[in-house]
Amino acid sequence: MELTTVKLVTIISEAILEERILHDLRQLGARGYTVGAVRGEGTRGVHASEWEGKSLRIETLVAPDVAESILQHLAATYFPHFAVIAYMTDVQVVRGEKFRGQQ
Amino acid sequence: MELTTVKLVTIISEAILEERILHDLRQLGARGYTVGAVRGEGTRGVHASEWEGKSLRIETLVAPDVAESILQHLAATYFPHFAVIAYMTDVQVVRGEKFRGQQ
Amino acid sequence: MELTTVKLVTIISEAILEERILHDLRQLGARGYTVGAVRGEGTRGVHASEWEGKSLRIETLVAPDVAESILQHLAATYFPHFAVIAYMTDVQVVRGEKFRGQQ
Amino acid sequence: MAILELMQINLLSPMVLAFALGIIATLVHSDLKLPDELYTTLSIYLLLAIGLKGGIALAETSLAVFWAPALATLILGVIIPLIAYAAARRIGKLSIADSAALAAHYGSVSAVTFAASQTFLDTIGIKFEGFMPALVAILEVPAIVIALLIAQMAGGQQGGDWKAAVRELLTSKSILLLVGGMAIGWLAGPRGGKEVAPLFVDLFKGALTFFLLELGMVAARRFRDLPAAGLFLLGFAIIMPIINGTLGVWLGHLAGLSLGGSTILGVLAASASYIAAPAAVRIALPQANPGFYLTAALGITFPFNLAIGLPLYYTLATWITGGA
Amino acid sequence: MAILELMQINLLSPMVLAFALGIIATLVHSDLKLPDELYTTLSIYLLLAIGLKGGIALAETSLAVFWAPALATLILGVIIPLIAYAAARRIGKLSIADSAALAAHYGSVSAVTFAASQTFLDTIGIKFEGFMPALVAILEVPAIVIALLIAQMAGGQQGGDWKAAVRELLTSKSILLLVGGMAIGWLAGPRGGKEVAPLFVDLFKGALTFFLLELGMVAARRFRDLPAAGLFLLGFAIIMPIINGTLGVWLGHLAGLSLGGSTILGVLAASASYIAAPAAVRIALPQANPGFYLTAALGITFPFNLAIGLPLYYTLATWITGGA
Amino acid sequence: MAILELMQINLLSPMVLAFALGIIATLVHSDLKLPDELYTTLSIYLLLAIGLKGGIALAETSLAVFWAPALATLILGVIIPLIAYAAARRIGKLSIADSAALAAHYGSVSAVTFAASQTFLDTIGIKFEGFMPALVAILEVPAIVIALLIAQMAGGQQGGDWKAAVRELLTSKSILLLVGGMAIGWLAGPRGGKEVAPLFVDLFKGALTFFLLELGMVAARRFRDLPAAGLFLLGFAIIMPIINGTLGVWLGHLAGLSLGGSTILGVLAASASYIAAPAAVRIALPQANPGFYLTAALGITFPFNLAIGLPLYYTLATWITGGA
Ligand SMILES: Nc1ncnc2c1ncn2[C@@H]1O[C@H](COP(=O)(O)O)[C@@H](O)[C@H]1O
Ligand SMILES: Nc1ncnc2c1ncn2[C@@H]1O[C@H](COP(=O)(O)O)[C@@H](O)[C@H]1O
Ligand SMILES: Nc1ncnc2c1ncn2[C@@H]1O[C@H](COP(=O)(O)O)[C@@H](O)[C@H]1O
Ligand code: NA
Ligand code: NA
Ligand code: NA
Repeated sequence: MELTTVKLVTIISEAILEERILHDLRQLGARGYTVGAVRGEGTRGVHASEWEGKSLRIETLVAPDVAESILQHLAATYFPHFAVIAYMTDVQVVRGEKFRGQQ
Repeated sequence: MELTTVKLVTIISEAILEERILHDLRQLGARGYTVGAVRGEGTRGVHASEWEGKSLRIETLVAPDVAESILQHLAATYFPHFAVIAYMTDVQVVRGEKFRGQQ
Repeated sequence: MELTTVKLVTIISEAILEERILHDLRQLGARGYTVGAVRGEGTRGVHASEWEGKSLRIETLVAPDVAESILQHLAATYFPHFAVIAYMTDVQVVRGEKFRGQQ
Repeated sequence: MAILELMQINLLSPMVLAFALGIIATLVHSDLKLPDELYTTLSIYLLLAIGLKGGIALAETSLAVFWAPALATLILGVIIPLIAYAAARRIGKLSIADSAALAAHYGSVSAVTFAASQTFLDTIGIKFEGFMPALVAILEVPAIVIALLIAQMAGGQQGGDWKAAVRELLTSKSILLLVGGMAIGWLAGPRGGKEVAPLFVDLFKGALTFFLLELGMVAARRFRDLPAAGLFLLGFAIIMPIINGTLGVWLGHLAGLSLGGSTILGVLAASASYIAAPAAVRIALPQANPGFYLTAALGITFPFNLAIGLPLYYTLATWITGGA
Repeated sequence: MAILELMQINLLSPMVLAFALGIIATLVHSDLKLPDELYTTLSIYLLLAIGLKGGIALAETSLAVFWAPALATLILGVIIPLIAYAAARRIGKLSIADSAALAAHYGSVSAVTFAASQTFLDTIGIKFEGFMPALVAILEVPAIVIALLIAQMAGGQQGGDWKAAVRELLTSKSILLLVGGMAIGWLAGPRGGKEVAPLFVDLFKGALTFFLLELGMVAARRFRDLPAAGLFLLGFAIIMPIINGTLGVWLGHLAGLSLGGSTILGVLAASASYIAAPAAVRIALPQANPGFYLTAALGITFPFNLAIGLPLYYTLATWITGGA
Repeated sequence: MAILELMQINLLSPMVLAFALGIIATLVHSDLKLPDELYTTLSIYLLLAIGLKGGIALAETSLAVFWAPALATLILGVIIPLIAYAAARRIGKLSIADSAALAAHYGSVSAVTFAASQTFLDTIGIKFEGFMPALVAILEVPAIVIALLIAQMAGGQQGGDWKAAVRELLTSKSILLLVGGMAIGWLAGPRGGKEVAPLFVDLFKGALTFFLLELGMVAARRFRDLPAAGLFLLGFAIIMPIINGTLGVWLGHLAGLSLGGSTILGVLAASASYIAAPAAVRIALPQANPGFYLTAALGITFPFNLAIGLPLYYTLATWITGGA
């Protein structure tokens, strides 16, 4: 079996940013995403959306360069004012072309 | 503290396949699993189960050879017709024997 | 972009232990956490809280030494009698100081 | 009443208006989103409530009255998938799997369309047989099994697990709740039924309204797939229900059903399943394209039946039964 | 009425039938699954509704009438865990922790069994004191505390956090909603109560039916653990409620309760907790095996009480109170 | 009735008591937690029910009666954010973004406070105009837009997406459900309304009670941020509603509203939004501190209005309208 290594980017974000972030991901070259509902606490204290429901945990499998540009974009756009964190890690998949695509 | 490295396999799947995939995991040597509800979008467009509820995010900690055979099995059985993706990564645990077992 | 590697610790636990585990995480130096609802099965059979609702999936990004002390603490305190598992992995973040802090 | 007046009454019911609101919410990209759990809860509630009421009525129905409508329903369950398959395969040139999938959906039945037809007849003051929910249960399963059989015989079935699909079908929540609810109603009888009526009877129309709000949003999301589905599917999803509805009304009349009963059997025949059938088809015919059968059943046929079908089949029934 | 007739009435109530449907759904591996959130919502609703009705009744009850039943209830809360512990430890040879865990569960009370007994008495037309929910609240906590005390004195308590468990118990949602609901009912009085009656009174039986559907599925999943639990546990989970129920009926009669009131106190004594007790025990006695106490309380005793216990304790009460 | 008596009636309503129970649950660290999905469901239900009832009433209202109250409401929507912004910026020395955020919240309206005021007037037997929900819809949006405009003109708006915020606002679920519910009520009329009344009318007060239980828990969590918010915010969150409430009652009286109608317009003016405004502000003014505006609106003003405001604005209205 041929395994390929791609990047898994995980984003924890206020629910209110969902559409925005998913749009950004697509722009930056992600070809899919998976979203789950979470809640949490960090250093920024209260969220505006806290009582309105959950936060989101967004995952996307992408090529390494896309992963970096996603992290960079999130850090610039959302980290200053919104309760958003993001991290990435290496994962192995079968048929990596599905996630790497030709960006 | 003795840490062991095992494989974490993550599967995103239509909810309708739950019983089937969990059964397969057990057959292939997994001794536990964790399931969460997610939703998502990929390249395959609409899911049959989409409006019926969420997709599933299934995680299982297994020995590396089991992980490979799980990925292989999923790729062969479900990837062609179902909205299923899977990936694996290395994680460290205390007391690895719980997850490696004697398959 | 300067990326830092920190540890992501993931804990699957009976819901009843939530407050306790989050308290322990803070004590041991974690500066944030994210919680999602999951269900699962392992080797220990029935959970007391099973029918009472879901289990929890707790994630925390921490410095490597904190990660080790969290795993050690959980293994000693909860593994004997409770349905708890935990594992850690390396992830990369922008601005690592948010998660490493000065413990 | 003239059909236009009936259509107006139907379109201005809270139920249909809520469905329209759901469509609008999706089209304007509102952040309105009903929790999945509410959707699931309402669908469980509706199926159980339909079953319960049917079971109570069934306890007071003699077999002499019931056998003919039951047989007519079974006949519909066999004929409709055959017609639908032939139309999809011959005229639409769809693959065997896609044709069989459509046959399964249009042969089976939509419980919510049934509920809407009850409410519609209530509103215009037309009585119908109390045992109609039993016919829903009878019509739900056979058509799906027959469609899967067709697929297998035509050789289009690969990779799917046929036996698993039928097992899944018979234990599926919609069958279980409908049949289980009927058993409860039948055993508990009117006295037991009265105890739970505030939940299962009084709130029924309100709950249906709420449910249709959500279903409007789901259907509107399907609209996006319409262009990809093509003209054949659009025609199929509108003409098929009219043919099936006419067949249902006519067979209902032959079987001795009242004006209201014939109307409802027409609605049952015309409606396309989107709970039991998609689940079974996904298992047995994984290579069938959900973009076809879900878009047709939920994106076109359901709104068509809800908005236009109900008064249409009723008008047909007044003609066929001679107005009574 | 003869006990067989009572049993028939009870078994054919929508409530018990829904429980049976839940069991069937699990046994046939149906994909029916009520959302966890619905389960939580219904349990919150039931506790609040029970409390509310009790509080309104309590506002119209004089202390002179109330003290004796309250005392009888407290006595039950002390005696039952002692009996249960002794039986589990001496006869069943269970560990200290497992025995104490069983004592906590059987000493405490199941609010849903209580609700079912109210509905059962309503159906057969037997009146009971309005303040019975207050007795539920009184019986819920002490037995658990006593069971944990026994465990600590017997040295079986290691690793658990005793104080945390009691704190958790007193602020647990079941106590909070029951006592809070009573306070609201008591303060708002009949006028306030009437405003919320459509939700909290009229829908009660329907909601209970829905809840029992889910509980049937939960109980049926417990059945799988029955073989592992062994014969002693099976006997314990059936004989213990009969002993406790008899004790409850008898003490209720001594305390001046009516036929209906004595029946309900019997039901309370016979029922085993599966909301408050498991949570407290999990914290204080983590080494006790949930496979034992949950299977006994939820898999055996609850269905037994629901199906057979209700008419049985009522029949006992007609004997002990002399039929009135 | 004297104000003290009115306050007592209000404080002892199941609604307010449930809110208090929610606060207690949080303060004693109970494990009581209503599912998020229940919260969402109840808020959708309340908005839709308010809209529906308003729409039915609106169908029977002539424009001649409606235009003056509608105009008065629009004026409130312009004046209140100006006052609030000036107070926060000048007296409180808050940043431009924080001041505008507060202006948006206090200019807009809380649908739950509105619902509570309806229930309160029902209880004390005071009639009010049926079209009041239309005024809720009119008051909800403009103040938020004006507040965002102020922020932009004052140069405090950086990084936020102003146009996105207004689009989000107009398609937000609270507007959609309120206006959509009104349209449904208006089109379906009293006949259609009667069909869904068991769900949307009879259960309203019970659902509101349930919702306030949750809101009590949410508000109590806000209490923790009170010390950080400081004295100015505490004063602002109590004095602002009194000023706005007086203004609302007075303008309502000028516009020809009845005693009940003027009271409710006062309540609308006094209430602070915590559904539409936070969402819009989060998008348009991300640098504003949610710890300020949410704590003020939800942690102070909402409980104040619920417990003290309702009888207060009613008493004011009896003075201003001369008791009728
Ligand atoms: N160290 C951490 N580990 C895991 N999740 C975190 C951590 N810090 C923050 N989060 C998540 O990110 C969200 C925003 O964090 P913050 O911006 O620090 O308030 C929180 O609500 C958490 O869900
Ligand atoms: N690149 C990706 N990253 C994360 N999740 C994905 C990705 N692609 C697909 N998925 C998930 O897998 C499901 C099926 O994908 P697909 O088969 O491509 O439609 C989607 O609904 C997503 O939840
Ligand atoms: N091998 C595994 N992979 C993933 N999750 C597991 C595994 N084993 C156990 N779990 C999770 O941890 C919980 C407790 O496991 P256990 O203590 O083995 O019963 C289970 O309910 C699962 O959610
Ligand atoms: Na059909
Ligand atoms: Na007991
Ligand atoms: Na206002």
